[in-house]
Amino acid sequence: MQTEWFILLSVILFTMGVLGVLFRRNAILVFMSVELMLNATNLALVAFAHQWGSEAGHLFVFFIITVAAAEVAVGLALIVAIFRTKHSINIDDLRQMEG
Amino acid sequence: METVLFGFGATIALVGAIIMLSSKNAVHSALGLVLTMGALAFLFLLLNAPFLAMIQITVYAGAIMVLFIFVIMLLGADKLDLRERFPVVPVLGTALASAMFFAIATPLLTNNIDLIEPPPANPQVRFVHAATDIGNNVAVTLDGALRSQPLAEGLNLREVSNFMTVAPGDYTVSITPEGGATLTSPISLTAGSVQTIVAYGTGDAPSITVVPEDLSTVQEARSSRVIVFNAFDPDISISMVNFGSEFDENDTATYANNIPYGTASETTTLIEGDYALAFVRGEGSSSVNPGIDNVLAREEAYELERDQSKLIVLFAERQVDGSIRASVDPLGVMTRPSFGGPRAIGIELFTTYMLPFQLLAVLLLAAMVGAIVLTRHAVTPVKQRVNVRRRVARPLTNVIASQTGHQVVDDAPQLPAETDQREPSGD
Amino acid sequence: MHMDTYPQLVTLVILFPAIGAFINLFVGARLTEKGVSAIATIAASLAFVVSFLLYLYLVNSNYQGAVVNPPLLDGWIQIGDSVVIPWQQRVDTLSVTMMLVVTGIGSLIHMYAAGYMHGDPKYHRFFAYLNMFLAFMLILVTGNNFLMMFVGWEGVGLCSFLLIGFWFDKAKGVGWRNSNAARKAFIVNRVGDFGLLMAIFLIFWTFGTLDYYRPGEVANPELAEGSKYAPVGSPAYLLYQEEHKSETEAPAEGEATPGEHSEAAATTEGATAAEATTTTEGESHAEGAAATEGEAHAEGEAAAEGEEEGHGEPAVVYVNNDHIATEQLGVFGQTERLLHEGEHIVDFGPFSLPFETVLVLITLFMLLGAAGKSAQIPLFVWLPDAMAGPTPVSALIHAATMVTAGVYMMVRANVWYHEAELTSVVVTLVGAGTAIMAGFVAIGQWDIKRVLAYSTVSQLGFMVAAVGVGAYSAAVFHLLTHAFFKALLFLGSGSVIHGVEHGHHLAHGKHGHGHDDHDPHPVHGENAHGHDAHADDHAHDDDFDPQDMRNMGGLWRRMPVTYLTYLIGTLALAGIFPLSGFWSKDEILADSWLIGLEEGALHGYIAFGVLFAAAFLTAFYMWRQIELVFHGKPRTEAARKAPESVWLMTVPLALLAIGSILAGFMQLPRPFFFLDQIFGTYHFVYWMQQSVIHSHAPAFQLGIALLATASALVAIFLARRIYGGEKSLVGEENRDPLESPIWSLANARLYWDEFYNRAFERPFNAMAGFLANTIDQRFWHGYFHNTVIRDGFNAIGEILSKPVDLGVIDGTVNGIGRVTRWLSSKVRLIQAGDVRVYALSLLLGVVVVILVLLLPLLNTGG
Amino acid sequence: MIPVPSLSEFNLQYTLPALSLTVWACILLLVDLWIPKERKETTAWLAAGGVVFAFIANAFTFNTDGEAMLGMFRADQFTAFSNLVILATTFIGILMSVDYLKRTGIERGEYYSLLLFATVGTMWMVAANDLITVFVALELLSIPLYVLAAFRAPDLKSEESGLKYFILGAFASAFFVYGAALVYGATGTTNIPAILQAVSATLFSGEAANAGAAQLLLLLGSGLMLVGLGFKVAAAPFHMWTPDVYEGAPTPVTAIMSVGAKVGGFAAMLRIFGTGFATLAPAATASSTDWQTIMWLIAALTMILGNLIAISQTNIKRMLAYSSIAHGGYIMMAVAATGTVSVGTGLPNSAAQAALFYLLAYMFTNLGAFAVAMAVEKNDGSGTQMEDFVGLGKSRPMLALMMAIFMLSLTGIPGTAGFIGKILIFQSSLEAGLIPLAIIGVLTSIISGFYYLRVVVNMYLRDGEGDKAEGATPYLNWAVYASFAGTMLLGILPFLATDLTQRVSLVASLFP
Repeated sequence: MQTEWFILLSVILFTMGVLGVLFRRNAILVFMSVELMLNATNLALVAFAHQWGSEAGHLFVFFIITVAAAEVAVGLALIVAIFRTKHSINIDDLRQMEG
Repeated sequence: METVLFGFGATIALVGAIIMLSSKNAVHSALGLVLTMGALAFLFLLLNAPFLAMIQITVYAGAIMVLFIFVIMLLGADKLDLRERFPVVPVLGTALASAMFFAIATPLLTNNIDLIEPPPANPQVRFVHAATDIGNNVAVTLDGALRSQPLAEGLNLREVSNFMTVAPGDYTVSITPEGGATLTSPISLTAGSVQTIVAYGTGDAPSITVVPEDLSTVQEARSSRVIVFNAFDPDISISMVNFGSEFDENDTATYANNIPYGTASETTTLIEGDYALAFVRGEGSSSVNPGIDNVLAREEAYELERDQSKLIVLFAERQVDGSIRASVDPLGVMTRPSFGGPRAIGIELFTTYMLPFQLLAVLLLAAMVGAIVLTRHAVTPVKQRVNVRRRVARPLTNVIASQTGHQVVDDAPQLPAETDQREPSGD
Repeated sequence: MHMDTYPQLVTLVILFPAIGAFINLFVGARLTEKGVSAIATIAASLAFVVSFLLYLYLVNSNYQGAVVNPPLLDGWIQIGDSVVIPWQQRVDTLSVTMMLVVTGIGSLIHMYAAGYMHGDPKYHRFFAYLNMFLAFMLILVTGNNFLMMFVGWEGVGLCSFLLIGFWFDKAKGVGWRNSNAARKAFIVNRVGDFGLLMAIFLIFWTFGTLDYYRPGEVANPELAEGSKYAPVGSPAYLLYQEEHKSETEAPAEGEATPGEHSEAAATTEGATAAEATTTTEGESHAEGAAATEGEAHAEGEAAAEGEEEGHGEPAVVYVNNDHIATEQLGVFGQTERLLHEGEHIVDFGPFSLPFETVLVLITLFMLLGAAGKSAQIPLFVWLPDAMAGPTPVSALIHAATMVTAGVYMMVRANVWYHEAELTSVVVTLVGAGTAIMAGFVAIGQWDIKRVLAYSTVSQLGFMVAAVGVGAYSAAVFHLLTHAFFKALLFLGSGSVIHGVEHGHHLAHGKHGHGHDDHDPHPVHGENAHGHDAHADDHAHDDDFDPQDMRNMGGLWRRMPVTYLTYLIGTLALAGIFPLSGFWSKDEILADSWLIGLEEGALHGYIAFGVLFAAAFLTAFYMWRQIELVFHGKPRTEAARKAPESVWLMTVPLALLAIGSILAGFMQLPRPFFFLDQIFGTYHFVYWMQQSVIHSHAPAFQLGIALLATASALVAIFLARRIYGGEKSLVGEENRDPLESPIWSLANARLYWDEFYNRAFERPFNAMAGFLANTIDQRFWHGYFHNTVIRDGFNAIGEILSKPVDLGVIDGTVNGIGRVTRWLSSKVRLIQAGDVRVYALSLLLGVVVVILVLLLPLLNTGG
Repeated sequence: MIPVPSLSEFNLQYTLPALSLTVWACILLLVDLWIPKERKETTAWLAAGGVVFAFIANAFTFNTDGEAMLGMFRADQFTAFSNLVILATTFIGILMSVDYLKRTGIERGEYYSLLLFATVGTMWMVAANDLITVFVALELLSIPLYVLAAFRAPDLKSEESGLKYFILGAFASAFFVYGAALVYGATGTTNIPAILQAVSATLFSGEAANAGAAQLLLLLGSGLMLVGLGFKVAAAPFHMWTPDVYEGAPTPVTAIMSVGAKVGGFAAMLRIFGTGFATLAPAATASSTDWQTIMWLIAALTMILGNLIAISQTNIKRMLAYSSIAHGGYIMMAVAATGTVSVGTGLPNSAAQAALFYLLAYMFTNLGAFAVAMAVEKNDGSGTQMEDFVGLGKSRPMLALMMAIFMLSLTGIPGTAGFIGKILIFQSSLEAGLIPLAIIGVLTSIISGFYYLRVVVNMYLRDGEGDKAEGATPYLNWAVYASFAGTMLLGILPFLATDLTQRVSLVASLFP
């Protein structure tokens, strides 16, 4: 199995995640796009770990997944909080501070 | 076959991502992401990472995405993605993102990254003290071209040092017994090798030799490697036999045959369990009777654990009366657990990666506190705004007047300038 | 305390004013005025005493300098072994000269200010700043490396900023002119600082150190060969004769004027007698009065014994630096050695330059720094405006001390300026140009202080030009004499303003209102556009300007002491024999003439011609001032009733006047009555020679001296003819009799301010505004509402315009506002939202980073 | 049988400062539950006590040199000095917070716990010897800051500030980990010293079979990591979030954020690039690393943008935000200077020392400026305009004097810490041969005088009533005094701090 193909897939997914951040205006979806980027990273790491036969890549993935969980907790809390105040989670509406 | 499987997984992952990107409905997007994550878990399996595949499904697709969907439904935010107000962002964004994609992907594909190989690891070396007569408290140093480093200090007879990683190259081992003359011996350590230096033999000038070891994963499940080293008597070659249990005469075997003095046997792979081992002179035989003369030493119930590399040293132990006697010293060392499994990851997590693991715990705690802080209502409640009942009569004309700014009727009682009065804060 | 340990005292010279500043800053508000001024004045005087002790040390140690490591500050800045900049102070003849000037004049001005500032609500703060200034100035002149010089440099700039803006809280409409002047000074000086910083970096890069001289290094090893300027018969002089017997006989004759030669021949006394002379000279400096014969004799013997050790051998104990490795030398020692060794290349990584070119670069950058601080073309514009500050500040900082820092720096770096010929030409042109330009502008001014300010600029031009023609000691000599008479003139003008102000109150019965003793309108009525608005102000009593010379006249009767001292200052500045200005100015003229004559250097002639003309103008505008202020009939009621100032103010005037008369005798180029017995001939240059390697003194040029004096007398005569008499000014508006297009040019100060406005301020403001508002706010931070834009611009406009310039900025802001509104109305349709735009810019960064990183691979085909 | 490392192998004594504070932060979370609502000040003092203890522990471990936590933790002077800066930041930050939280009505015990979590995140980050640890510590630093930025909820500005910071922060972290993944792909390790060896071995061993691909991965990976860290330190063009977030967040949080996150980011940058990629160069004989150019460009861009845009700001918090961007550019200059390859000559060390000193100087000055801004700020969050400083010289002379000193220090006037910091930075970049960068630095620092001076002008040279600065409560004043003392002390006696960095070295210890 060639690592190359996995890396290519990972780059594609990463780019799609980036596009998601830029395209979507719903804060939750923006956030999900970031998760997609992290997933792409995970794929690259596992592929490299396979190629190198070293465990460090797997460990890294483990840490990323868990950190993502922590991020999600805080991120969703933020979104809920701002929804309560503003009744909108459209990030284009975040323009209280100008210029 | 693998290519087909990869193609399958990759397609599903991409389809999921596209759904996530393009769906108008946030819930559909979330489900698309779940699909992608599932496909990635499948690919992890292809890449020999079963444990991560499991985590990916449970934590990511399970816990995290459920949380997402929960919040989407809670806020009723499933269809919030409104009309694009700023079309320049997608345009520029697409351009930049594709630029990034090509900047990363093109050179990666034109340079074959599959060719990248791990540079051979640095050699590892340890020292076994099996020299009968040089006494305890031995210091061992490894003198290299660049610097000399202590390998062991205060090492007693029958003890073994830890493995030490050194740069590849030629070294001189110096063994200094307590109050004795220093013995030296040149050794060469090549990259990627794992070596055990054994000092053995009787008298003031014991011999020094190097036994190569193999710490890679033991491929057979629940098994270990065993090597036997003969350090007993220059005149005798030995064999190691399993004389079996008393109940099963057939469960006998010769594992190492006719090992000359100062050499190690071939590697034998054994399944975990209890063994009754005997070390005999000369040619080993499976039908040997453990009671007879040529048995030098024996281990009645030797427990062999899995995933080990055992170096069994048969060496000469000096008795109180000056005679010598064979003695067995099994020196075990952990081999690499099978790649990608939970055991492998678990071991790393609890040894090398202890610090980030603990930090992760603190991080989750902080995130928890943060989530609570953000979603809990403010401690000091906003002062209630209670409108005082107006004391003035409010004829309709008056209201119209106040709203339009025109005076509808002359002499109508006017509203006070402030329409919103608050109660004094001392309520 | 043994004299060898005297240099250690140099720490105190900074410490005393610093302590004074701290006391006044923190507890000054609780003290009485007397307490505050006493503390400040005593701190300054103590610093003077210390400076004087250091002077005695130098006299005693044959003028050999010393480097002092003050306690507690070892290893000031040290990073590894590569950057080592110690906090060391240098006691040598140059720094001690500067110390004496700074602390001496400073003490007198402190005393004067005690009277002048009486009644000011921020009295204690004024003296705190003044002491702080002294401390920084002394850091500047005593530091042994360029970084310390820079510390002092910035520090005095800061104090100058604070003191110019000291009266920022004047009544509405006046105070902001002070702050405007302060800002202008600050900003212009930043340009100069840039030059100095660049010079410092280059120096560090080239030499690996910033020290002038390291401890143990001999500053001027060439003195081992003796000095022809040494007192005749002294060891150094004998050694010089010994060494140069064969070769110098003829040139010495050629150089020395007959008088000097005969003097040298006539001196047949032995070495001991000559030493006694030296000592006497030291004594008379020390006491300022003749010591009794016995004392002098005893001292002389002691000194003679002290020198006995060095006298047994070839006479002088100086050594060279041969035993020190090159990198262990200070920057100047390294320069001398590197130049001596031959060609050197300085490597700058991507490129490299010859050593000589680097020296040119360094000196040019230093010139930029000096132009900022010493008010040379093109950066002089701040100094006339700085006269908005209180008069003692003008006298101390903006005439006598701080503005000479640039000259001091260039003299300190004389080794480099001597080598960098290109720079010398540039320096000459800048200095001479400044001298004549400022002299011309001074003719057209009405403000008494502004005339003096331009005169200062002009005299600084003299000094800088002197550096340019290589007359380093002459530059310092002029610096010294100028400090005396220019401080005197400023203080005198302060006294005049003070008097006229009082007269104004007396005349209009306003005496009762408060005890507003100091000048309530410290800036004359000049508006931001630089147009002269005096004619208007002058008409109304409420806008009475006590600094306008048109409001004066005939003051000599009312203020005799001020008049007399002012007259002395004027004559000294005009260069009338035998006052101090004559000697110093003549030396600069002679030097530039000789450099043209002997070395065929064109810039010598240019300097001579231009400076000669400038000297003529000097005499003219100064006498114009005398006529307008003191002679004739009083033109206003205020001038008629002006009283003489209090003794606290007149005593310093008198002391400075004495100094202005006597200071010139330090450098007598030829025997002059009995004075050469006291001062010795060429003594100052001998003194300077110990630290200024390339100092030399021209022989006395009788022709030039006569010519210069004559031209000054002619100028005075002309001024007397034009402005003298009963009705000196023309018409009701008191127009100048010279009024003509050329005079208007001088009056409008050659439109320099307008030029700067157009050339720099406007484009800069426009650019900053454009970048900030259009690029960043509009493009990056997205669309927002029109009102926000407009309000934002109004706010920015207000902030920028009020302190800087109302008229100029208004247009710019409106222009930008229009452009931006237009732009935003167009961009608004396609402009993006916030967070995603930020993400977009992050992505842009990613792409750029990746491309820049991968670019080298593309080039190599990888 | 799993080989369990003995406790002594962890070398826990090296990690004592960070470890003790981590434990204390967790305990404080529990203790806080028993502290009544109206006495939350106690929590602040408990938190400050933990910081002081960690500070003392840090003093005792200052001159260690070794690894702890099985190679995950590097204990050396670099770590200790950075810890010094971080702990001082937190301590002054707590002083600033106590009254501010009370008067703006957002006093909650969790604030201090979160503050300590962010602090320990930074402390672990500066000592991290492994990319994984860097990543986890980076998140431990960031996540509490996201929450703290939104701490004034339900105030919309504050919430927005938190969400913006969060979304962009997560976005940038994703780039960071992707970069780390690519580096892992090239070297097979995440350990920074091992990366250094792998890089040297791969690129310069002469076996060119995989060198091209590996170098490519390294370049891409280092670039993406640079993006992630550049975001943290607000380097242009990753600086966009800074003004919005700084403006919206509660001011003490802004102050801490403007220093703490920078310390962590720059320390990680110096470790990863100065150590891990120290030999990442086109050839073994090359004089500069591959990444120097981009660092150089970023530093220049950051200085120019930050300083120029700051000129037009009318809000003091936004002005300080741009000013902090600009100062990031100066430190970036030192980071770029470490890119000049001369392993063993000590050059990268002097650049790193300069960066550390600058961080310390910047810490004091910037915190002081924020503290004064906070004193002028009103309870409802207004009073942050430049106009609000008019006449402060008359109404609060002491406060105004200190603010003036802070502004001068930020400008880089001699006698203040900022001056020495700038001198050291410029020197180190000159030594590294980055002459144009030094010139840009000098020019922009001269430009910076304009907007810093405007504050001074407003305070002293303009007529106005003068704000009473009611926020200048005793604790806040102590914060101002402490910052002032630090600024002046470092300006006059800089060797007090430079002596502490004498043994800082990024790569020397790895090449015996």
